[in-house]
Amino acid sequence: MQSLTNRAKPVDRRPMNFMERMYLPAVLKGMSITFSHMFKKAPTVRYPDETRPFSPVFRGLHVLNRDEEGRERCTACGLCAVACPAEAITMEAAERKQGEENLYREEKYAAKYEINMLRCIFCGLCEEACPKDAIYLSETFAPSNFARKGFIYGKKDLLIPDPKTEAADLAKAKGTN
Amino acid sequence: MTLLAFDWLYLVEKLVLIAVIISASLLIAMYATYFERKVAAWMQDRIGPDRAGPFGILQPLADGGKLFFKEEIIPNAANKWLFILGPCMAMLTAMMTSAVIPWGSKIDLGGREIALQIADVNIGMLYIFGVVSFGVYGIMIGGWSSNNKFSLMAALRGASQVISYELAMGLSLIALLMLTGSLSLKTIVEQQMSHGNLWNIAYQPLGFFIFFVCALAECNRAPFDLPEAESELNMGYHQEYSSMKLGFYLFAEYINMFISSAIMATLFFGGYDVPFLDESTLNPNIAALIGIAALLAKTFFFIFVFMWIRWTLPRFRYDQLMDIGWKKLIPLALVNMVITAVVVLLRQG
Amino acid sequence: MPIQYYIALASALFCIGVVGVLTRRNAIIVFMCIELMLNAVNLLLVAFSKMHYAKAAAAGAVTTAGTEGQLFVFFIMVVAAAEVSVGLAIIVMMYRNVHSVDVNFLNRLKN
Amino acid sequence: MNKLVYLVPLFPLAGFLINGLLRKSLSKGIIGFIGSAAILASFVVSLVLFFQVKGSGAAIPVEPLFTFINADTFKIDFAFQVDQLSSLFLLIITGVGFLIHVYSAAYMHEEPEQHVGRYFAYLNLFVFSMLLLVMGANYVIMFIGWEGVGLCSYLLIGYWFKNNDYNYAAKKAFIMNRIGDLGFLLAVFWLLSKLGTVSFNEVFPQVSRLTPTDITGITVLLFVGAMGKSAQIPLYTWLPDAMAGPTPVSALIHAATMVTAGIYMVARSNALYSLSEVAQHLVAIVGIATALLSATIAIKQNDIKKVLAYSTVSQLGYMFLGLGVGAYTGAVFHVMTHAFFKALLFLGAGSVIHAMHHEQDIRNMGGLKKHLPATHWTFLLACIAISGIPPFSGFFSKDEILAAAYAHSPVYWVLGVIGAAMTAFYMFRLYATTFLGQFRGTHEQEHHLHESPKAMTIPLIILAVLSVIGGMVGVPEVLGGHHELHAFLAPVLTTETHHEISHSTEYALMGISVAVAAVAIFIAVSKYSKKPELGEPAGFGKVLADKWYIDELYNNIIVKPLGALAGVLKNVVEKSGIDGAVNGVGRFVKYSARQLRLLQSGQVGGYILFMVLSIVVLFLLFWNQAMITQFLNKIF
Amino acid sequence: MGTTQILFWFLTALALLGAIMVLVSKNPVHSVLWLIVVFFAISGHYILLNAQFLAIVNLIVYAGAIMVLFLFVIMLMNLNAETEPQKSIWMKFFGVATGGLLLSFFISFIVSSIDLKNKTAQLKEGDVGLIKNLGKVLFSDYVIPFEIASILFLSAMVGAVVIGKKD
Repeated sequence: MQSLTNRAKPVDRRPMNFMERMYLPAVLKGMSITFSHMFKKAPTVRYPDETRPFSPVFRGLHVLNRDEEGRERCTACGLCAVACPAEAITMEAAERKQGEENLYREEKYAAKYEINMLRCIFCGLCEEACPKDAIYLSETFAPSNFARKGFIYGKKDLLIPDPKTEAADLAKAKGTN
Repeated sequence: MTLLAFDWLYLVEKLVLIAVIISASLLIAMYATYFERKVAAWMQDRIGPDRAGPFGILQPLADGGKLFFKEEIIPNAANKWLFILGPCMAMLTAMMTSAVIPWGSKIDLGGREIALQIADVNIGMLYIFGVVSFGVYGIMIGGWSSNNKFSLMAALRGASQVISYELAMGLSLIALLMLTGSLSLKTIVEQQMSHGNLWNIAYQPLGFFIFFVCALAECNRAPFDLPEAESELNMGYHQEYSSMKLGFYLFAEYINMFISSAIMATLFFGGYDVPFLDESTLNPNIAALIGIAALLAKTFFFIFVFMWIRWTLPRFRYDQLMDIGWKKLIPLALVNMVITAVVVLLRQG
Repeated sequence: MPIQYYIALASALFCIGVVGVLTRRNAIIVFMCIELMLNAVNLLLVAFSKMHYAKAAAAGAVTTAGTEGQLFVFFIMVVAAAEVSVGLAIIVMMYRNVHSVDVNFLNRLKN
Repeated sequence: MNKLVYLVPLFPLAGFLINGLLRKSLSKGIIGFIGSAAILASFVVSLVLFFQVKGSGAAIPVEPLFTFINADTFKIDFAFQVDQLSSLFLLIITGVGFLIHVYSAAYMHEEPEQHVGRYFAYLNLFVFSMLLLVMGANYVIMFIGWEGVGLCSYLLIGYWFKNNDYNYAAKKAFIMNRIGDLGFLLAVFWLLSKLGTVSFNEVFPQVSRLTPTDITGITVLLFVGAMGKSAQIPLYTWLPDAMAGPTPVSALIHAATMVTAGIYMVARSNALYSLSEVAQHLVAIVGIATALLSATIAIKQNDIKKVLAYSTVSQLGYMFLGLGVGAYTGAVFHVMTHAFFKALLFLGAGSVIHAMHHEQDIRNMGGLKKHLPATHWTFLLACIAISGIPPFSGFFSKDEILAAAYAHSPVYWVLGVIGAAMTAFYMFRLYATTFLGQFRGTHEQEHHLHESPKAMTIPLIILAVLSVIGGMVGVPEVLGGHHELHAFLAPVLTTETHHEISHSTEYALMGISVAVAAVAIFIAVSKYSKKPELGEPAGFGKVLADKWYIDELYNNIIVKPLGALAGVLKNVVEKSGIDGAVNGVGRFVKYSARQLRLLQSGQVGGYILFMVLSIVVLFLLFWNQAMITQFLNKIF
Repeated sequence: MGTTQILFWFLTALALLGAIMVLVSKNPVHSVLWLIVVFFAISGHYILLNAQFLAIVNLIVYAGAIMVLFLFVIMLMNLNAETEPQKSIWMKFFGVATGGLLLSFFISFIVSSIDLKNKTAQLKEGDVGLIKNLGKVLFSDYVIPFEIASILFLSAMVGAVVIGKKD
């Protein structure tokens, strides 16, 4: 059968001749190959010290955005959860009480907002679905964790630092400081 | 025996020498582990350990520290004394060989000539054989006392491998002995240094090849690392070991590698001889230092070759291993021996 | 060192070997005790080979007096090695057949 | 050059080994060829040796092959010796032997293949043993050959081992020979005890050291050996029975070679015999008695081979007569001529038997002259030769013996002439009955009558020629010859009696014997050619035909009493005495063993414990400072 | 007491201790290891007697090869202290008594013998045991026994293989 790539090699099943049975030429050949590799540049990226540049469309961990006054943008409309093909997002809505105007921009807000990062496929549909520009996919990886629970990100993990009270943190997270 | 003489200064000097050589061996073995990982990385287009210290230079210390602080586990069903004796034996036999290797010519310390060799016995090579033949015990005792089938199988494999390759090794060296006519390593080195004599590798290329392959097998290095074949016997004979006892085994392997490289350099590559350099014109101390450096350089080269081979060649099957040992190397060594004997005889008469 | 010491040591080792052969039932241990006895004899031979040295040296004669004694030791070792290889093969065979290395188990000579 | 000597027995031995070991894989033709070629090679070497001996006039020095027996006081080499006597015998043995081998190859052609191999192997072994016998440089080697030929004789007589009678005959021959061998052996022991050597070269110069008793004893015992081997009274009865073997065997072993071993031995020991009057007389008397007795028996035999067998016995008797009267050369001479014509007669008889399909009774033959011309003519020549008609070979040899006998005692001569007459008579009776007259066999036999193949007739012709001219080597001076054989053998037969009888007397003796023989021939031919006696003999003839009832006599006076004694021994002595003792010992051992067995636990440890304990006990017993000191001094 | 004496007594004690431990060890592997100790001690004695060649050959042959074989066999058979067969106490008693008796005889013989007085085994000196001298004698006077020994080895090897073969 014609192989698809035309790169398949038929296996040579002839008995080995004397030189081949001596192994030495093959050994020397192999050793020359490994030796030559010693002088090749290692393609390693020293990751924590240096990172490879991301493309602008990279979709990493989600963040929940705040407006410029530090209020949460999310109004718990649920469109993101509907749009999610992996059904990774759940939320519970709550009504804004008196005195919480400085916390939530809309009268309804997400009391609980969870994304299961083990389910998430980082497609970015939630970002597109959001009418309030509340959810964004950032440029960071999901860090490793010991338990499954740790991959269920709550609001605490997702919300960006408040630009008013924690400006320094925000700047650090953005890497702009 | 010279050891029994009452020259206390002599005793002190020997003790110092022993201490130096042992610590040097340990140091070199330690850094051999580092070097091994580095070489592996280079050959695989990687970088290797580079976190601990600059270029990862402190990695061995970290490893050692880790080994020291790991939990000491002695299995319940193990034979406790032998379980401890095993790694000790491995370490001991690994260290003992260095006693007869001449590390350099003499150095002059305040009018006192100190030979850079612990014991120049006239049965040096036999001594090496004797010690090498004990190398089996470490493996066997460790493997057996673990009371674990995999360990036992690996130990038996290891023992039979070592015994098998010892034969070819001995036979290859007998050919060398015919040329040198002496068992003393010091004499052998001096012969190679003397004028008109090439290094023994020029006379005994085949013998060196056999010796080299056997050295690989004796050190349980790839492609003959059957006793510790991870894929077949889990970890091999030291499967049940942890902490520093495991460290001893690993260390012993690297020390063995170092010593056998040194022996190869001594026997076949002129020892502390520097080619194209007349040592007698130099200050003896400087000459000795240059000699030590030369020997170490040769040794390191062989260590490198050991690693190079390890990271190139796949492991042999067990039957192939035995086949090579008994059916290829021993006949080859015999042929080499006969040819050498004929040549020696012809040249004599 | 007086020769008696060596003779006594060798005899002691030999007798320990004898006792071992008598009291142990494990064929391998018995075999090992036989090796021990051989070694006792070897030691004695070597000691004897060095006994003549003083006399020969005093007479200004050759210093190789007694070489034969050491050569015999060499040959004994050779023979012992051969013996052990065959003997152990026999013991392995015996173990394979009767699943025991108990010498008392092999009492077919009885009756 | 003396290495050649080893080749002589080597070839037959090789032939024996090849034929014996490969008999199943070789074809008949090849077996016959190997057997014959071995003997031919041996013959050629013998010829070379003979001419060497003849040229130098001395024995060929031969190195001993190895030391056969090395005891404290004596040493017996496995040595060969080729002097005049043995070289002559070598020629006879290998020469006649070769012809008979060739003949056998044809004669045995109908036998199955592996049996032919066996046959030739035996035959070669026989020749080897015979060569050993005559070449041995001492009595022991001679004895080895002596036993060897006895064995081969036994094997070959019993060649057709499926026939019980033949086996019986073989056994008889063997046992008779053993009786004689015992005498021989005793003589050798006697010699060894007195002189400490058995080598011919050392014995004969030392005979003066022996007392007359010793010499008489030794020679008589040796002669007992010769009696057995050469079929003399009283041990002759095996030879006629030995005709059970194939005819070529009879020709070779029981006519030409083996039976003359006794003659050879006595001739070889002539130095001993000439010192003992008693032995010489004994030899002569036994010889002449045998000659006459068997001649009388031969007259009435109807089996063609039996006639020849008794004739052989008779002729051997003549030879012993010659030996007895000191005519050693004559005896040896007669051995030679006898070998020629008797072998010829046997082979001729074989040819007849072959043609008649194994019919041996001459009463069923007759008129074979025209059917078997070559056989007939050669047979006739042999008959003339044996009858002592000049100038055939038999005349010279027989006449020499007779002349010597006359010189010794006229009585011997008279008896000898009577024997010669009877010889001529029965031989021509045989000849006439077989070849002349009308064919009396069955029609079928007549139809199949045919001359034997070339391989059989050519040996016959060669032997015939030899029978005719063979006497020329020993033409006595009285007839203008030089008796070359006499001169040739003189160095060996040193003690030959030189009889001095005048030429005229000798002429007279010759004349008388020839005349008597001629008359006997005439009577026989005229009587039997026309009207052979066909019925059963009666009266005295029956006594003769039944061989004087000697076999029966032996049976009654020796075999039966012995049998009875054996019966008594078996039933009484052995059952109650020996068996009782043996079983008693056995029972005792068994009982004590049952008790001692308890010691043997089968536990190796126990054994070793006893071993060590006994060492300790030995130490205790031999604790002796002086002895240990001595021991240590020996070591250090 | 010089170093030599100390070493002599130390090695003697070690040898005897090892030999006794070979006897009394329940576990065969321990016996093997103690026997190795004995061999080491005996090799030490050889070195004291300046028989260097024999010392090292003793180590290579006995400790390095023979005892490895023993270990091998024991490990293959999986003989442990529990499976170790024991002799009856009487047998043990008799064995020890007999051995002791034998030893006492030896000792009394050695002590009482006048001929052994003033005889010494030369320590440290003498080059009998040097490989050069031994080799010379071995390859000249004893070359035929040497060759025969090699044939013996070969036949032992073949024999061991044949016996050990499973069929």
